[in-house]
Amino acid sequence: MSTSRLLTQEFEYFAPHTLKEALDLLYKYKDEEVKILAGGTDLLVKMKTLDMKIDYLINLKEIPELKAVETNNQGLKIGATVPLSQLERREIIKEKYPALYEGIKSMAAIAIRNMATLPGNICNASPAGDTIPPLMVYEAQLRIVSKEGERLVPVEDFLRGVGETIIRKEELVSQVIIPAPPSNSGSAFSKKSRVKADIAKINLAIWLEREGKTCKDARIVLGSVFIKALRAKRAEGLLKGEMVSKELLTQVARQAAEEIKPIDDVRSTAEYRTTLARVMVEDTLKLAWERAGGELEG
Amino acid sequence: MMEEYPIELTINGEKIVSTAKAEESLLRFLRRHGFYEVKGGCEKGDCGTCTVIMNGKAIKSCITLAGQANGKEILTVRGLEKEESGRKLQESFVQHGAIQCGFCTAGMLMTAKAYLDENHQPNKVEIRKAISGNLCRCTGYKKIVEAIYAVAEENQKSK
Amino acid sequence: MSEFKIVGKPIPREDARAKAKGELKYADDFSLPGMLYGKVLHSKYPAAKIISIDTTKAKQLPGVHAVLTARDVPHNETITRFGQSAEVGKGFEGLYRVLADKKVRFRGEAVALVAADTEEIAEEAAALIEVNYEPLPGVFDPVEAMKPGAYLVGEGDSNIICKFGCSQGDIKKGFAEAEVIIEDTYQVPFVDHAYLETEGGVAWIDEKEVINIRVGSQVIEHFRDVAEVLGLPHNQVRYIGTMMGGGFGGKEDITVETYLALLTWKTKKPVRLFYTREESILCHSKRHPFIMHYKVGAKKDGRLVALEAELISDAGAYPYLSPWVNLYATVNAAGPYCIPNVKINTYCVLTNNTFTSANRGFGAPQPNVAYESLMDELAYKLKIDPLEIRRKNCITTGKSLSTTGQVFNTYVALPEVAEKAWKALGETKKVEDKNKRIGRGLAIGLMSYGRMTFLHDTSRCYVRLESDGSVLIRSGIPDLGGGQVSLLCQIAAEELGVPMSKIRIYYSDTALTPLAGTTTATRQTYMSGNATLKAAREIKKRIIQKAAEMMNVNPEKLVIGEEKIIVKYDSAQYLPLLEVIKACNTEGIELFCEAQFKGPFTMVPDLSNIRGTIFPDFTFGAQAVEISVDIETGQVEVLKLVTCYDVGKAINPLSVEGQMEGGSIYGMGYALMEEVVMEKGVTLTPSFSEYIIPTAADVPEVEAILVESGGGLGPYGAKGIGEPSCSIIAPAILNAIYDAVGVRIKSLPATPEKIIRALKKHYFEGR
Amino acid sequence: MSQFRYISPKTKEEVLKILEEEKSEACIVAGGSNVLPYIRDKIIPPKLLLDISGIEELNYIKKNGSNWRIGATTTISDLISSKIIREECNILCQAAEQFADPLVRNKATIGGNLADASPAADTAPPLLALDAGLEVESKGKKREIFLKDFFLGPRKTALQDDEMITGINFKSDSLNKPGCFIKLGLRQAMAISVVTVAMVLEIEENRVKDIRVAMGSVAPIPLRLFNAEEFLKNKHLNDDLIEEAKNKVYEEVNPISDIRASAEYRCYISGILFKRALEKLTNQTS
Amino acid sequence: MKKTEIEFTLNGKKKKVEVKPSDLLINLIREELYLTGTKYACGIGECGACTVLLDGEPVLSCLTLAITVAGKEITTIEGLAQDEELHPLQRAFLEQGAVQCGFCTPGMILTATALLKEKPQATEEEIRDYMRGNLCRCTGYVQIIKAIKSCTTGGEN
Repeated sequence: MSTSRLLTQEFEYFAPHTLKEALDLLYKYKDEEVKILAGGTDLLVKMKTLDMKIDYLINLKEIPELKAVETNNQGLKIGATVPLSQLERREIIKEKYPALYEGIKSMAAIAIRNMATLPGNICNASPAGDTIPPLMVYEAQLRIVSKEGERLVPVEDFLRGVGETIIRKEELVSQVIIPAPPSNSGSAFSKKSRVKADIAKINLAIWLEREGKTCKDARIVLGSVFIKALRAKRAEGLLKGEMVSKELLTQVARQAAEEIKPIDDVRSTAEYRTTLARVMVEDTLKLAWERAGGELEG
Repeated sequence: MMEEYPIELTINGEKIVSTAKAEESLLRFLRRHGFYEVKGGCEKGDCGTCTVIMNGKAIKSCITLAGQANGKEILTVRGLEKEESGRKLQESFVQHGAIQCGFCTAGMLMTAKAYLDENHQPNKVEIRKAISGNLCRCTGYKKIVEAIYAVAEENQKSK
Repeated sequence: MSEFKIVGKPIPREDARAKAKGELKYADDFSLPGMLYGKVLHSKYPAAKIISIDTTKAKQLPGVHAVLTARDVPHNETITRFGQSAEVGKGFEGLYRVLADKKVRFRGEAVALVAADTEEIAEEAAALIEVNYEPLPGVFDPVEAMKPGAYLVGEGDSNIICKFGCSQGDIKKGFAEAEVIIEDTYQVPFVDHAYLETEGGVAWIDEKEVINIRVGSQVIEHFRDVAEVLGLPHNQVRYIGTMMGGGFGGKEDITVETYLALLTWKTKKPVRLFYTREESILCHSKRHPFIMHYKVGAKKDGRLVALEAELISDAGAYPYLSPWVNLYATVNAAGPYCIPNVKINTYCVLTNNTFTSANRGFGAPQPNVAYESLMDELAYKLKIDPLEIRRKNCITTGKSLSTTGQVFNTYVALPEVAEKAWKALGETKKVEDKNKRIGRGLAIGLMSYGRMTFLHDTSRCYVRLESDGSVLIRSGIPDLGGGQVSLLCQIAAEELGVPMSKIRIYYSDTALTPLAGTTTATRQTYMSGNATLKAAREIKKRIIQKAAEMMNVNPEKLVIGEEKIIVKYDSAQYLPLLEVIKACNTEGIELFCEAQFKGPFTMVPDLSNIRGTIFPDFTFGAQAVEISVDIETGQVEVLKLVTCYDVGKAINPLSVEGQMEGGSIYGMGYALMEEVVMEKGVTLTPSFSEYIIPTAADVPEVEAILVESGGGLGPYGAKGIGEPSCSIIAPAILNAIYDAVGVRIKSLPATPEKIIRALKKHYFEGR
Repeated sequence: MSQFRYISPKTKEEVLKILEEEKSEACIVAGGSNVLPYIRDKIIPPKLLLDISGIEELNYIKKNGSNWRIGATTTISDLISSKIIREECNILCQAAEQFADPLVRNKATIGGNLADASPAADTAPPLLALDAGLEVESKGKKREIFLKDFFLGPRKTALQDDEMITGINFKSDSLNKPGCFIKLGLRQAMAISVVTVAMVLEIEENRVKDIRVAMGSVAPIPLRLFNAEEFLKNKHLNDDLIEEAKNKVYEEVNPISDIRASAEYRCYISGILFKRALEKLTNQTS
Repeated sequence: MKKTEIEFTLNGKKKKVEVKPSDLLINLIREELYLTGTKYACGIGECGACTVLLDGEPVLSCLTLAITVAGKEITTIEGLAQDEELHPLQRAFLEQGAVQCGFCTPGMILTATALLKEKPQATEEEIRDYMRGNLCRCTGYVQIIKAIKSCTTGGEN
């Protein structure tokens, strides 16, 4: 029997003060059950409910360099242990990355957001992760470091399936890097769940770049509709280089809905998700277009 | 930091693994571990309320170091009912009105039990002597002696 | 009375089984998460000025949560009260001072309180409190303390805290008529209650901000006093009384409750505080020592004509119950005898000894020692048999008490109990030892049960018959081991016709149980027994009424028993109790009742000459002993002890015998070995190895003879027995010593040394 | 805070080694019935509590020819239940049966009772009367102290810091003579003695051939009454002589007044008990 | 398992305790430090009953390892009132009848204190949004929202 009252298994705990220490530890224990603790909101739930075995736990929250948020013209660099609530309070996120802002705000509750982190949400690799579609539409990259070096991987490539990523055991995500969006672009996030703050039935993020009345570029990512967040590439294709009209957006939305491969689960049926996706995409497209400064006719 | 040493003993059939302070009495140790049935009346061996049976012998736990019980078997009044002889004594105390405030009862029963285990045909005078290390302020002892005597008699008959 | 099913049967008590199994949780068998441990710092001088108290070091000790002195107590000085409902005036009010302030009056007086994470830290912290004392001379002898110009113990201008008088007839004329006059002085010592459970408890504050005190107390009504000390409304303090490991009057005053309340109030955490045995002996009340000067006059035929007595008692450092104890002593001073001319004067005096207060017998055992010794002397002088002289003079039905004139209209069993006790000694034992002499002694006495009538005593009890035929009782009654709680169950079981196993009782909780008054003054059988009877009978009446309707018979024809409502003389015709209960429930007939019993109410008497009724009733008894005295060592062995009382009705004979046997041995300890020795206010007997009480090996064959006259005021005619049972054994033993070796021991305890000093005067005078 | 330490060695050698290292920092606990109250009353400062109750090799009662040896951790109950003590050394059995109470007897040891050096120690007078010696050991050293030389004052003994009592020995030639122990206490159990007397007596042709008397609670230490013994030796016992001998006793004892009795009473009682012991033993002999 | 000594501040007082890595903050607070105001209800971060403030921010004590609060400041419901004086939110909860069974109340009030600190002028909408992680089964939230609203600046009306 699992218990949600206690952590029944014993493990060794480390709270390194430098990234190097953390990486050394990860390397040392790479052949054992070692886990990284950032916010703990997913990890501890899993430990309680799934009897996940852990021998070593490394808390990253005592490492100063991972707590930083850097901003410049290039974009944003967000340290691995910055809590989501700190991000939602930053004006720059609200202004320039509204899809991310909305994604975060839609998540859980303030107490959870005070604990949870972006890499945590990503590494958890839930198909429903609310920060994933926004990060994907902004073409965010993850800085993955290990004792042996580092690599930059786009979020899209990072995720492989439910709970699966490309990260290796001796590695950790130290930073999320989000490029600065062009000035005439717009983005938006949308989510449907049973009640507020719940896990999404569908979530999605859309980013559009406008050139006059034309859509220069578009990225549409849907969550909770596949084993991982899904990029509706054909729908994007319908938009790119086209004059934006209500009609077009309806068409794009229909296309996007066709691209998803939803499943039936306790939260929703596949059929309902398809219908829902179409409506949501259409509405979000409109919002993103407006935010890009575009107008809609017809 | 207080220095404590490991201790392992059996109390009423249950194994207890714990630590004790050097100067801790067995009485304090037992109460600290929830064996509240063992009473402290004077904490210097003058009244017998804290009597328990250690490896078959009735002793005053307030003047016994916890460490001296290491590896031993302790029986308190709550373990008494596991044995027929213990239950008989308890019931006899109840039936004879040998219990008033009850504060001496737990110790008195233990002394009686250890005594009857070794002495099968005592008379009332011998019983009085046997329980002379256990004070009682309520009963005047008469009914206590009668209760113990009745069990001894019954044991005799059933043999 | 009709035939009883449960009352009058020697059945096991309700609480016995849990006690035999070790399952009953006494006051100290209880802990709460995060609990702190309290400790009291006691004064190290019996009389001193407190110049200053520095608690800095104590407070700095890690783990210490509070260090309190008088200054931290919201109302450090109030007055002593004992749950009485009537205003009784200044004469009975003493100063209740929580913590010593400016001046300490006895060694052991509480000076400061500590609460800490562990007992050890609390003790260490108490030792770190720096009290700067200026020792004062003090006064330790009540006779000295009475003299003008004596050191003043308190803040008043005299150490005498009360004077009581009683007289009838003409004392001068009485002595003029006397043909024999005997005059002597008797002394009795400080005595400890020596219950095996020391004082203590646990307190916590609940979410209602109520201070809950789980404590062993004979007087849960003290919640009001504690509230007043803290300046809180009465309903913000709750006592949860536990079964006590003995009380005997020692848990009648406030013991640790105020300290617990203060510490938990200041720290907002649960606090546990327990006295060590040494603290218990040092700090709680003692039985009053008395110096009693007596003079009796009689005719040659043994008829008493005059008795004059002056009693001086040592109140110790604070009055507490002293005035009341002295009132009892005054009323008991002439014993159970008809004497036409009587004059009694009683003085109670403050000294710097440990304070004295209630102790089983409450002022009766002390004068009993004096007058019963004198009766014996008179008998020897006049060559009259000890039984005969008592028979000749004792009160009988219709006669009155020689001190107050209270008339006895119900059966007075004195001649009967005396004869029975004396006879039951049987054949004289033979002893082989050439150094041993056998002696016999008899004493008779009377003692009140129920509180003084001018206190306007009441008790309440709630009884509910459940829908499944089980019974729930709620009564505030504290149980100090005498079977008080079980008694109420027995009464309810009898009245409602259910077995004892179907009764559950909740007791001793000031918030949840109707207040039943104090378990003191041998009043609970009488008072709460009657309250329970009243409540149960009310329910019974409703049940019978309903059953009568259902059976279509006259209710008077129905009786209740064995869970049936039966037609009298025709047991085949009955209704199961359950059916009647169902019918009552369907119709909404109340099967619960909270009833109050009221004792007789009188006015506060004139204390300079106390006359009339001040007690509801008395219990009469006699005790006889056969002893041996070793003429070379002075050692006394009690060989046989008979105790015979008119108990009215023994509701549970096992419990009544238990009181009589236990009371006898309590009294035997008083006679032979018990004394709290104080030297200039310092207790020299602080533990059970110095303060010795009888062990099983010291106890003789005891025979309890119950006379059941049915004449008591309690339920079914019961009388109280708890305190009377111990109050005359000491003079019986002294009389037996005289009978054996011809020496009169006039001060208790009659130790081997005292006897030898009297027997071998020449030896000791030569040294 | 608590600085008590606790150790319970399993062998005598271990104890001696620890004693050598710790010296006065160690406090030997045998039964515990004295030590625990001392700790509680802060009579003993924090120390190493060296629990020897588990050392089996010190728990024995042996008789080899006329030589008796009793191990230091032999309990008072062990003495009572020993058939050989009851039958052949009854004086010790009598003392044991009047010792404290049955519960304390189950734990208190003979070595502990002596080492505590209370003037009221109940096993001391009979052992003094038996002319007992104590086997005292320290690391690598063993010596014998006569019990009469062992007690130096209340709670003071001739033991060195690194020494312990390992056994008690005496010869049974004295046991051919009857012995008796009388205790006067203020109650029948759990009584600290007011006065005790232990005596062995040998009468030959109506003369006192040999006598040994010891008393408890009449002096700062358990006392052997050599003068009274000398006085009686080779004399015919009669009432007058006994009265005279009592005066010798009065001269020899030096009791104190305390809560239990005055010095005068103790002195008087010492004479009485002395006489009673003599009477009892002569009656038994005749 | 090895225990580590950690020091942290609980309701303004320094605490030194020994914890195992697997000890949860909620259990440390309740079982070791005996502050039972913090409630366990779901154990997996779904209800907010176990909310405490960590360095002033609401977090879930059921998903926080005790060992990670070393050097941090924890406030529980017991730390809110100043001596006899209730925190304004506590008072408001009482006055508005926002307390029924009371089991969600500690977490609710702690979250609300953080809200008021962050948004002293929060609108009803914002309050609802902020409080959404704290479940209540009795009140239907109406009186809770009212109570919090009454504590915002100019929120009396």
